[in-house]
Amino acid sequence: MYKNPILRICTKILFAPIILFGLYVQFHGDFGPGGGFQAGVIVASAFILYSIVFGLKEGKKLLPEKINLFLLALGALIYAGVGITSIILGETFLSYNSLGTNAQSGQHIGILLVEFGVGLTVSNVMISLFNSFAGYELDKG
Amino acid sequence: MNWIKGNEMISSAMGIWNYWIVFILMMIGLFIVIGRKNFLKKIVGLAIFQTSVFLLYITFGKITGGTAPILTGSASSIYSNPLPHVLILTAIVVGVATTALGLALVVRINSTYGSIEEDDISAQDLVDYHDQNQIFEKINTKLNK
Amino acid sequence: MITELIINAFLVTLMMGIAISLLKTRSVIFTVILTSAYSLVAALMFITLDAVDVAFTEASVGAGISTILFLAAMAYLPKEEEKNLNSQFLPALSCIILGAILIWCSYDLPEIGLATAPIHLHIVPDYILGSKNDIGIPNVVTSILASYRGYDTFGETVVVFTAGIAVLALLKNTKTPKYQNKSKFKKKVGKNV
Amino acid sequence: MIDIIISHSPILIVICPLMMSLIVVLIPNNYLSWLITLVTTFITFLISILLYQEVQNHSLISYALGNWAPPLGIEYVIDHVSIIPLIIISGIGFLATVFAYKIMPSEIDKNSISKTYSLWLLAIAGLIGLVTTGDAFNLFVFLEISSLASVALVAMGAKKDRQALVAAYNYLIIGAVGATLYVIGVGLLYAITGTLNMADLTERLADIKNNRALTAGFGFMVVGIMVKAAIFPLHIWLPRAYAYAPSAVSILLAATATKASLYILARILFSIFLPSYDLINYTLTYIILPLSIVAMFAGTIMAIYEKDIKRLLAHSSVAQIGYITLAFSIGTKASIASGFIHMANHALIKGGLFMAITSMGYYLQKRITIHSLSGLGKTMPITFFCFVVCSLSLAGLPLTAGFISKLYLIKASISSEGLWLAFLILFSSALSLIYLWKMIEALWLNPSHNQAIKVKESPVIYTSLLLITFLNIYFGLDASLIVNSSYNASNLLLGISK
Repeated sequence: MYKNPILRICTKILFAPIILFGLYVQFHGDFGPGGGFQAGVIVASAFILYSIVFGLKEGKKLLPEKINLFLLALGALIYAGVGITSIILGETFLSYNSLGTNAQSGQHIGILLVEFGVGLTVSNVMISLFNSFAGYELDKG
Repeated sequence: MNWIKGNEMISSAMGIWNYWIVFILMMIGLFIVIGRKNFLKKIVGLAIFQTSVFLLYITFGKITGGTAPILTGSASSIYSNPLPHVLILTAIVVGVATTALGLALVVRINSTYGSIEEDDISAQDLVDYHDQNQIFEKINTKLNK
Repeated sequence: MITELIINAFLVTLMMGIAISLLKTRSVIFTVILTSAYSLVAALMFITLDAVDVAFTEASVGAGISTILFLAAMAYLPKEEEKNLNSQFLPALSCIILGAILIWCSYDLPEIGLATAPIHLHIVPDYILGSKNDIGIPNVVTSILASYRGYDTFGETVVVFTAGIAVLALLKNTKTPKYQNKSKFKKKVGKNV
Repeated sequence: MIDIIISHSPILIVICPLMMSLIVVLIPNNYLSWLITLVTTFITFLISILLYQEVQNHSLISYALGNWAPPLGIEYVIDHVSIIPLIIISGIGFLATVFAYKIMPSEIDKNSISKTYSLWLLAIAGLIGLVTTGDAFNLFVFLEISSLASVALVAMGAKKDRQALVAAYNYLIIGAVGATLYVIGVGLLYAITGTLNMADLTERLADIKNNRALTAGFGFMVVGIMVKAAIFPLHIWLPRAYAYAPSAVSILLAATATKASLYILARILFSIFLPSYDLINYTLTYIILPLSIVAMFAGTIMAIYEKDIKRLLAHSSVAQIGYITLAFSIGTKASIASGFIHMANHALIKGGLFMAITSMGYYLQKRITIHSLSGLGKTMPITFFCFVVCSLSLAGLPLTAGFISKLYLIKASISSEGLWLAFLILFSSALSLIYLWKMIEALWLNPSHNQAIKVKESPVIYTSLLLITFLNIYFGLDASLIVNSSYNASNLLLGISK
C-alpha cells in the first residue's frame, strides 16, 4: 500500500474517467472501433489500478470476491439468455430480429445486450485473474 | 487461376515478401517454445507465435488503398476485409486465456518444485520415481519372508 | 504509398529485432517487457493494415492485461533463466523445415493487397451490404462479431470464463505436498551434471 | 414445448451444459453442485438420443445460428457421422458423473468442488460443441474451451501428486501449439477459398487443383488435430495427463476427449478434403498407416513395462487410438465403419477399466500400482469381475464388444490390404493380453498385503461400473446398433467415391 499521497490522490481522480471511457468504448462499438472485449479490459484496469495503489484488501473491499464471481457468471448468462429468448420467440439461437419492434431495432438491442454481457464477463475475469495472482502468496497452504 | 498471378509474374516475390516476414516471426516464436527449457520462456514463445499468426490473418485481409471496414456512407470507398478482423478478435482473447492458465500453472509448479527449469523438474520426478520403487521393493521382500 | 511502405518496413524490422533479442535475453524482467513491446508494435502493424478494432484489442488485451499477468506471476518466479546446456539443433531444424514449408506455400497465396483475391469476393460483399441494410451499423466488424458470427463470440466469452474459473480453482487455497521427496536433491542438478 | 426442444435440439445439447456450468460455479453446497451436474448430463444424454432419432428419419440436420444462411453465419450440422461421437461423449459423461459422486470429494479439496464440476461441464460442452459444429473457426473456439477445461481438471490432481501440475503444463503447451497449427491451416485454406463453412469449403476446394497452399493448409490442419487426438508421434502429453489427473477426470478424458478429435480427423480427411483425392490417398497410405501400426505396437509394449496402472491404461489408449487411425487409413467403406465401431467400443472399454481401477484406488486410498493391487481380487469381487470383463473386451475375446471391433477391423483389412495387416492386428492384440494378464494375476493370485482391510463395496460406486460392464457384454452379443450407425456414417462419408 503506497503511502505516497500523490499516487493515492491521482488514482482516486483517475478512477471515474477510466470507467467512463470504458463505458464509452462499450456503447460506441457500433460506430467506431470498440466493443465488449476492449471495454471490459479498460474497466478492469481501473479496478486493478485501485488495488495496486491501495492494496489488495482495499481492492477486495471495493469489489468483494463473491460479487466478482457472480458478475463473472452473470455476463455469460446474459449472453446465453439473449440466445434463449430468441429461441422462445421462435427463431434460431442468437438471432436478434424478433427482439425489437422491427428487424433492425431488434439487431440493435441484441448487439447492445450481447456486448454488455461480454464486457461484464471480461472485466470481472481480468479482475479475478489479477486478484488470484496477487493474492496467491497470502493464502498459500 | 488468374487471380494468383496479379499484374506481374508471381516469381518476383514483390507481392508476397510480407508473408515471409510473418513466417519468420512465427518460426522464432515456435523455436522459443520448443528450444527453451524455462517454463515461463515457453509461454512467452507461445504468445509470440500466436501474435504472428494473427498478423498473417490480417495481411490476408488487406486491400491496397482500402480503409478500415467502417461504412462511411460514400459508395466509392473500398473497405479492407472485415472477416479476418473478427476471427482475430476471438483468437487474441483465446491467446490471453491460454497465457493466464499457463502462468497460473507455472506459479504453482514453482511453489511445489522450487524451480521452473525443465531439467530440475524432471530430475526431481526421477528421484520421486526411484523412492516409490524402493518402498515397493521393501514391501515385496517383507511379503516373501 | 511510399510512406506506408516505409512505416511498414520500420515496424517489421522493429518486430524482428524484438523477436531476436527475446531469443537472446535470459533475464525474466527484460523478457516480459519485450513481450508487451512486441504486442504493442503488432497493434501498430494492425493499424497500418486497416484493422482498427483488432489493434484496439491487441493493445488493450495483448499488451495491457497479459503484461499485468506476466508481472504479477513474475513476482513469484526466479528472476534469472538457466543457461541452456543441451544443443538447440533439433528444435532449430524443425522450425527451419516448418518455415521452409510455409515460404514454399506462400507462392500460391494471393498477392498481398490484391482486390480480386477470393476472400474479398465470396461472402464479404454480403456482410458489408447486410451490415448497412439488415443491421444498420456502420462498424461492419462489430456487426459480424455480434450478429453474423455471434456464436463465435459466445464461445469466446465462455473461453474467458473457463480461464477465470480455472485460475481461481488453481491459485485459491491450494494445498499440495510441498517437497514430496525428502531426498538429498540438490537445487541445481542440471548445473553439475 | 416438446417440438421446441426437438427443433432446437442441435443447439440445446451444447447450451444446456454450458449454461449449467455458469450456474454450478455459484453454488457453495458440494452435494447440490454434483446433483445439478448429474441432472444436466442426464438431460444432455436424453437430447442426444432424441437427436439420434431425428438423424434416422432425415439424415442431415442443419441448424443456422442467428438465422443467417450458412456461408454467412455459423451452421450446426448433425448427420450420421457426428451422431456417434455425440452419443459417446454425452453417454460416458453421464456415467462418469454418476460414478464421481464419492470419488470427487476424496480427491479434490472441499471448497473447489463446485468449480471442478463447472470445469467438468465445460469440458463436456466443449467436446459436444466440437462435434456438432459445421464451421472451421468455431471448431477452434470449442477446441480451446474443451482443452482449457481439461487442462484445469488435470491440474486439480495436484492435491494427490504434484506431478499433475507438470503433466497439465505439458498438456497445455502442446495442445496450444496444436490448436495454433490448426488455425494456420484454416487461415491458409481461407486465403485461397474465401469461406469458413465446411460444406462450402468442400465445394470451393474441388475446383482448386495442385495449389501449394492447399497442400500446406491440409498438412497444418491434420497435424494440429493429430496433436489433439494423441496419434502416435504427437501423443507424449497423454500418458502423464491421464495418469496424474484426479481419477474421476481420467475416466471422462480417457473415454471422450480423443474421440472428438478422431471424429474431426475423419471429417477433415473424408469430407472436407475428399475432392483432392490423390493428396488424401498419399497421406493415408504413406503417413497415417505406418504411424498407426507403430502406435499399436509402441503403446502395447510401453504398457507391458509400465508399473503404474493408470499410466499403463493411458499407454494402452495410445495403442487403441492406433487401431482407430489404422481403420481410417485403409480407406474403404468397411474399414472406416470399423473405425467408428472401435471408437464406440473403446470408449466403453476404457471407461470401464478406469472406473474399476478408480474404485480400487478409492478403497485403498493409495496410488494404484501393480504391487498395491495384489490380493484385491478376493476382497472386492464385484469390481474384480467388472475389471476382468472389460480387460477381455480390450483384448478382443468373443462375446465382448472389443471382439466385434477387432472382427470388423480384420475383415476390412483382409478385404483390402491383405493378410499381413490382419496378422499385425492379431499379433498386437495378443501382445496386449500380456499386460492384462499381468494385472489380473496381481489382482487374483498374489497374496494381499494387509488382510486387515475389510472392504464393503458401496453400491453407489459399483452401479455405474456394472452398467458399463453390462454394456460391454450387450454390445458384444448384439452389436447391431453400433454396427449399423457406423456403416451409415461411412456410407455418408464415402458415399460419393468408393
